[in-house]
Amino acid sequence: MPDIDALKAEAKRILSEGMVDMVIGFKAGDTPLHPQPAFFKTPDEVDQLVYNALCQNNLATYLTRFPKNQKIGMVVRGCESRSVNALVFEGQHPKDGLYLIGVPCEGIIDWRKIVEQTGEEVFSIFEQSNNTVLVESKSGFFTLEKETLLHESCSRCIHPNPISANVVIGELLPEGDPALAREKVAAFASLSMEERHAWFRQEAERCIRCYACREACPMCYCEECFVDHITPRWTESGTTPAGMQGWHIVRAFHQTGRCTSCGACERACPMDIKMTYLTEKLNEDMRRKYNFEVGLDATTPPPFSTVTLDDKSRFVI
Amino acid sequence: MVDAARQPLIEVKTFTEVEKVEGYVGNFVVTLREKTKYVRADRCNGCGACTKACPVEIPNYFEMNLAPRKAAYIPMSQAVPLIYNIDMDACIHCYKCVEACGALEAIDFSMEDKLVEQEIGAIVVATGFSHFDPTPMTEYGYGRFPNVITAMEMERLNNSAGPTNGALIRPSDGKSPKQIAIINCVGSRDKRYNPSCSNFCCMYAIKNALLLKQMHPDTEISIYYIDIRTPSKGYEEFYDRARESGIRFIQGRPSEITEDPDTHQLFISSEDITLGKVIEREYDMVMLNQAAIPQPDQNHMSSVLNVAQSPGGWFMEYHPKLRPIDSPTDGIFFAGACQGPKDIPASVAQGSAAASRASRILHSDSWQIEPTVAVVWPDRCVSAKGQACGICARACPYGAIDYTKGLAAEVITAKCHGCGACVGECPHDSITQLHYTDAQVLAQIRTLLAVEPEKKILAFRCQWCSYGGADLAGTSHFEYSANERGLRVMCSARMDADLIYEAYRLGAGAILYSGCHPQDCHYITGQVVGAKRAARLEKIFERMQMSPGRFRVEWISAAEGDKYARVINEMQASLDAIPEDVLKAEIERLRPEMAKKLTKLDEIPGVAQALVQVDFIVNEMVGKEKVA
Amino acid sequence: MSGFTDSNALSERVKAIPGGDMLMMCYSCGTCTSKCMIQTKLESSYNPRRLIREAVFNMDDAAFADKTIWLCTACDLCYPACPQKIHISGVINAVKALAVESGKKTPYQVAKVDELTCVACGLCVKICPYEAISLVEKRVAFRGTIPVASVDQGKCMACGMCTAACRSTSIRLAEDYNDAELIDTLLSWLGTERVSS
Amino acid sequence: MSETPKLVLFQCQWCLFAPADQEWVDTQLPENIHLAKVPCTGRINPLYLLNAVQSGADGVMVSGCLPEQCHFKTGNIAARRQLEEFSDYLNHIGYEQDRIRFLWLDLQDRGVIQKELAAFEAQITALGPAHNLATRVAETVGGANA
Repeated sequence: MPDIDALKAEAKRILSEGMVDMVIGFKAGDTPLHPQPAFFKTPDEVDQLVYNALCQNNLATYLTRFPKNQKIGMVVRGCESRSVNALVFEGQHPKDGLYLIGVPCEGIIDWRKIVEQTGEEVFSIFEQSNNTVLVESKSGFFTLEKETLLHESCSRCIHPNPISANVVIGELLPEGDPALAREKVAAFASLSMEERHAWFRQEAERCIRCYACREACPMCYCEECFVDHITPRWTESGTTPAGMQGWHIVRAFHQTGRCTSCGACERACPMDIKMTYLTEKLNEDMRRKYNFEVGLDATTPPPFSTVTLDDKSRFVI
Repeated sequence: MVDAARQPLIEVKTFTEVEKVEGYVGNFVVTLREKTKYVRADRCNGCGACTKACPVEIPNYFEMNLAPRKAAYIPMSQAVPLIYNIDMDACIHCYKCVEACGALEAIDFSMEDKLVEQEIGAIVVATGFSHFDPTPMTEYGYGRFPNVITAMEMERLNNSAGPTNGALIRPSDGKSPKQIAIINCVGSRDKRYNPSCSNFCCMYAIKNALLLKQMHPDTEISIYYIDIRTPSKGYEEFYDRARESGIRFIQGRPSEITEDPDTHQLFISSEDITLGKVIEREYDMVMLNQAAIPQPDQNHMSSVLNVAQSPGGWFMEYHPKLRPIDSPTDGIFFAGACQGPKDIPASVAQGSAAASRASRILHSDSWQIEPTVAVVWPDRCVSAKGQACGICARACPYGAIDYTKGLAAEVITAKCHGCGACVGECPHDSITQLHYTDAQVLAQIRTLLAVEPEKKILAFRCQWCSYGGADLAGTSHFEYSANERGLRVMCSARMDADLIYEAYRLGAGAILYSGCHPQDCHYITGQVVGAKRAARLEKIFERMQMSPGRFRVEWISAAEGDKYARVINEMQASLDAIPEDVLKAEIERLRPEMAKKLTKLDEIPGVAQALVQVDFIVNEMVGKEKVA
Repeated sequence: MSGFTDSNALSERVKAIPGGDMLMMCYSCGTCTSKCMIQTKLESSYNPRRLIREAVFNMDDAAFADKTIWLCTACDLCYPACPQKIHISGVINAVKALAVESGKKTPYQVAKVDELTCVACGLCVKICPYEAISLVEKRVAFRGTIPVASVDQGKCMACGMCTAACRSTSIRLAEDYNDAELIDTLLSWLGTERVSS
Repeated sequence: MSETPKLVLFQCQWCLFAPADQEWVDTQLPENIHLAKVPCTGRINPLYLLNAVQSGADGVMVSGCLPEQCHFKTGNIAARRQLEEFSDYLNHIGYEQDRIRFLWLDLQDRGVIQKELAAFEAQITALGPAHNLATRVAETVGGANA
């Protein structure tokens, strides 16, 4: 856990020195277990800043919602810093208009898993140093293994440390193993065609087309999403199987070479649809075929934006 | 060939290779490799039993690989001598032929190649040409599409003694083609392969088309061409006849031949230039009229005979207009397409001419040569004093200098062509060239630079190219700076470094070092010698910090009058760019350095005397007291 | 030999542009025209050989009015086929540049940006093989002054790679290859129809 | 669904050099194959494929030019990246990758597209109808070839 006071001090410093117009971070939410994104404009407001494992939003999402000439400070974890790089590459904010306060991330706790394990209403949680979490619920305190509470994407995280941050608060963590992500994709791919499809259908069926995933994703910043397009109507707009499946297929495909596997879409989903098994397949393909991971810098174009003659492809004669 | 072999005074040696040519005009010693046929010419009666017995079958090269032949074979029906031959590369050593030959015992596997030395007076080279293989031109699909054939294959297909006994069939299915296309300029007039025109293919295409039309009147024949070239007497009339007989001429070079994989029908897509439209036409068979190219071993022959090659690889004649039959080496003549693509009449004419040129040598007791030959002062040659040198022998393009360590170098006058490469290269000034002696050239330089030398551009021109270029500039009225002073030597190889230093010592403003383009050199490799020296000089002058533009090296052909004028004008401009006082200071600064390089100049026989005379004349004429 | 040629002549101006220098080497064999499929598939008046000819003869008006200059996509299939090693598309581009200079515009439809939805992510800029798209600051109705993609009419060849790269379908080809029409005919052929629209 | 599979052919308008082949595709394409002509394979939005697949196409063929023969320089190789990934991805969730085929045609090919289409059709017939992702509701009136 990074030192929250150091974090606040840095945020206050950059605000008071006028280096940024605003710092994006988290503050305590209205309900327990849900810290919410906050936008601090004065040093005084920074006192409200919190940072813990329950901060589940990807803050890079908010980058595109402010004018490009605004100087923005942001508390970023590994995935968020990569999203920021991807957004800088796509020209959504100038690099020098950003001040990134990096925090190495030990993983985001999925509040649903806490509820699942305790089986009752939870008031608050405390992270403990020995990789356990103390949970206060209706009927008392529980100690849970942190490992079991991590969000799925985070348990396979490859880059927990912020990339190209202006300052890093806290100690750097070891890099994750890409094999974990590979194994998951491979395990799914080893299922039969019918099983894979059944799984997909089952997930897509629950969709209520609320587009919370779209809102939570930092890369979904299009002015008009393809599903809202009228001529042509690219995919059915209602909650028909075709519409729901089409939405999920294309939503994920549009993130190819842009998705950082932060899992924000999945955490935002009210229907608990496991969307990352789609994006991770695509991310894994990009890693395998083109040795590409998004956001490691703000200049390397994604594979679909580059062309080369010597692709190895099953389509080539 | 059969006819020639019957002449008592002609000895035909087939299956024989020239290994080495030594000596000079009238006195060549030629080493020949008589390759063995493994058949004794004195015993073989040509019965053919060996061929019948031979179990090996390989493609027949003479039939363009369209028919098989045995390892025991006669290359062609007009072969001289008409005896059988065992192809050792294909032979499996079953000795069935030996058995079949029986008591005749004509086949002898123990025979070996023979090396024969022969004294020869004159040599006529008539090695002919080869054909461009169109396989690399993938757009025409030769080698992939069975019905795309070359002109030579068509020649055999349409020959009554050929593999099909004259029946015209297409290779894919044996049906007789009704629509035939002929594509001209395959690999010729094509900068990707052979930029030159192959001379005879237009007529050849028309001949083939007419022949096909006469033998198979129901065939439709189209000829695709870029330009039809019918330059000789009667050729245009022949072209007329072809059009009259219904042969279609389509102006437009096809870009692509495609094939229907099922029927092997061919489709040619081309623009019809006259219509300005792209048309696609269907054909049963396509003939590619390939470029004529030099023989694959032309480079080797050129080094064996010591004759130069022109760009493109053909043998180069002594002079394209004045001595088109002669090679640069006396006593060697060219006949036919080894010297460039030629049709039959031209080849026959050149053959006759070459024979008569050669017979002049055979019938005379002496041989006249140009008087500009090199001469050695034996007492000045360091080799005579025991030093290892031999620079002159290495520089000579003709191998006309005999160099043995310990003896003075000796010029074989009959072989010398007078380029002066040895003179230019000799570091000890021990060789000179008649009519271009150092004394003579230095005298000219002194005269040309007598007055206001710093304003002069001294142009060393080679006699064959840049002198001609300057001449052309004059006759064409291309204006160039009047400060140019031209000086003729035989070759850029003769432009001795001493001459350049002396000119600068005398205060020359700028010097042009010009000669033929590489490969165009009249003296085989003279230009190479000259160019190397020029590069050396450029470096030396750069080290001396000479102003740029004062020494310039340019290769200018006799046809480039405009270039000559341009170069001189550019040199004048760069000379003008140097302020007068700066130039004069530079000349004064470099004068001692140049003089240092010229210490031994006065020792060259005749030089001191000549310069005194020049000074006298110049003083008389311009009233100057002292030159330099 | 200067003095014979007028440096204002079309051929001289074309020669001065890099790529157009080999112009005079053409011997009009027509390989380029037949290697290219534009004449047979798109526009029967297309003819690069004729265009080179027009440039050689300094026919400014004819050359600038020739549709060839707007249709050549510089795929350079003809370049390796040319026996004179002329960079044909280079010559055509040079003439086109001069035509644009003299105020000519392409008569063909090119890609169009929907400025109301463009988010200036720049993916189209990266994928365009003709460098025809750039991001420019522009005043857009309802959205203020924002950066949006902008298509250079002179460079766009209407290949549509930008439309395939755009996620928000904010860039499109007009008329000939219209997405809506393509999808509509596809869907109606496959016997389905939009359930809700 | 009928016995013969429904195929969609996305054809780059330049890939058929031979006029006869183009004419065949334009006029004599079998009834079970739908032709969608595009200026370049680089033009093909993955959404086209999605629509075809969701509407019940049993197979999708994309015909384009060979690398380095693209009329638009790099359209075909850009398409190769995007569409190959898309078909891999569809395979991941239930649409066999054999049902999507890229046909790269050499300029010198002639009479190849007919055979390739026939072979593709045979391959799809062997796979049977695609139902996994065919989720668009069939319309009652009109039907195929409407």
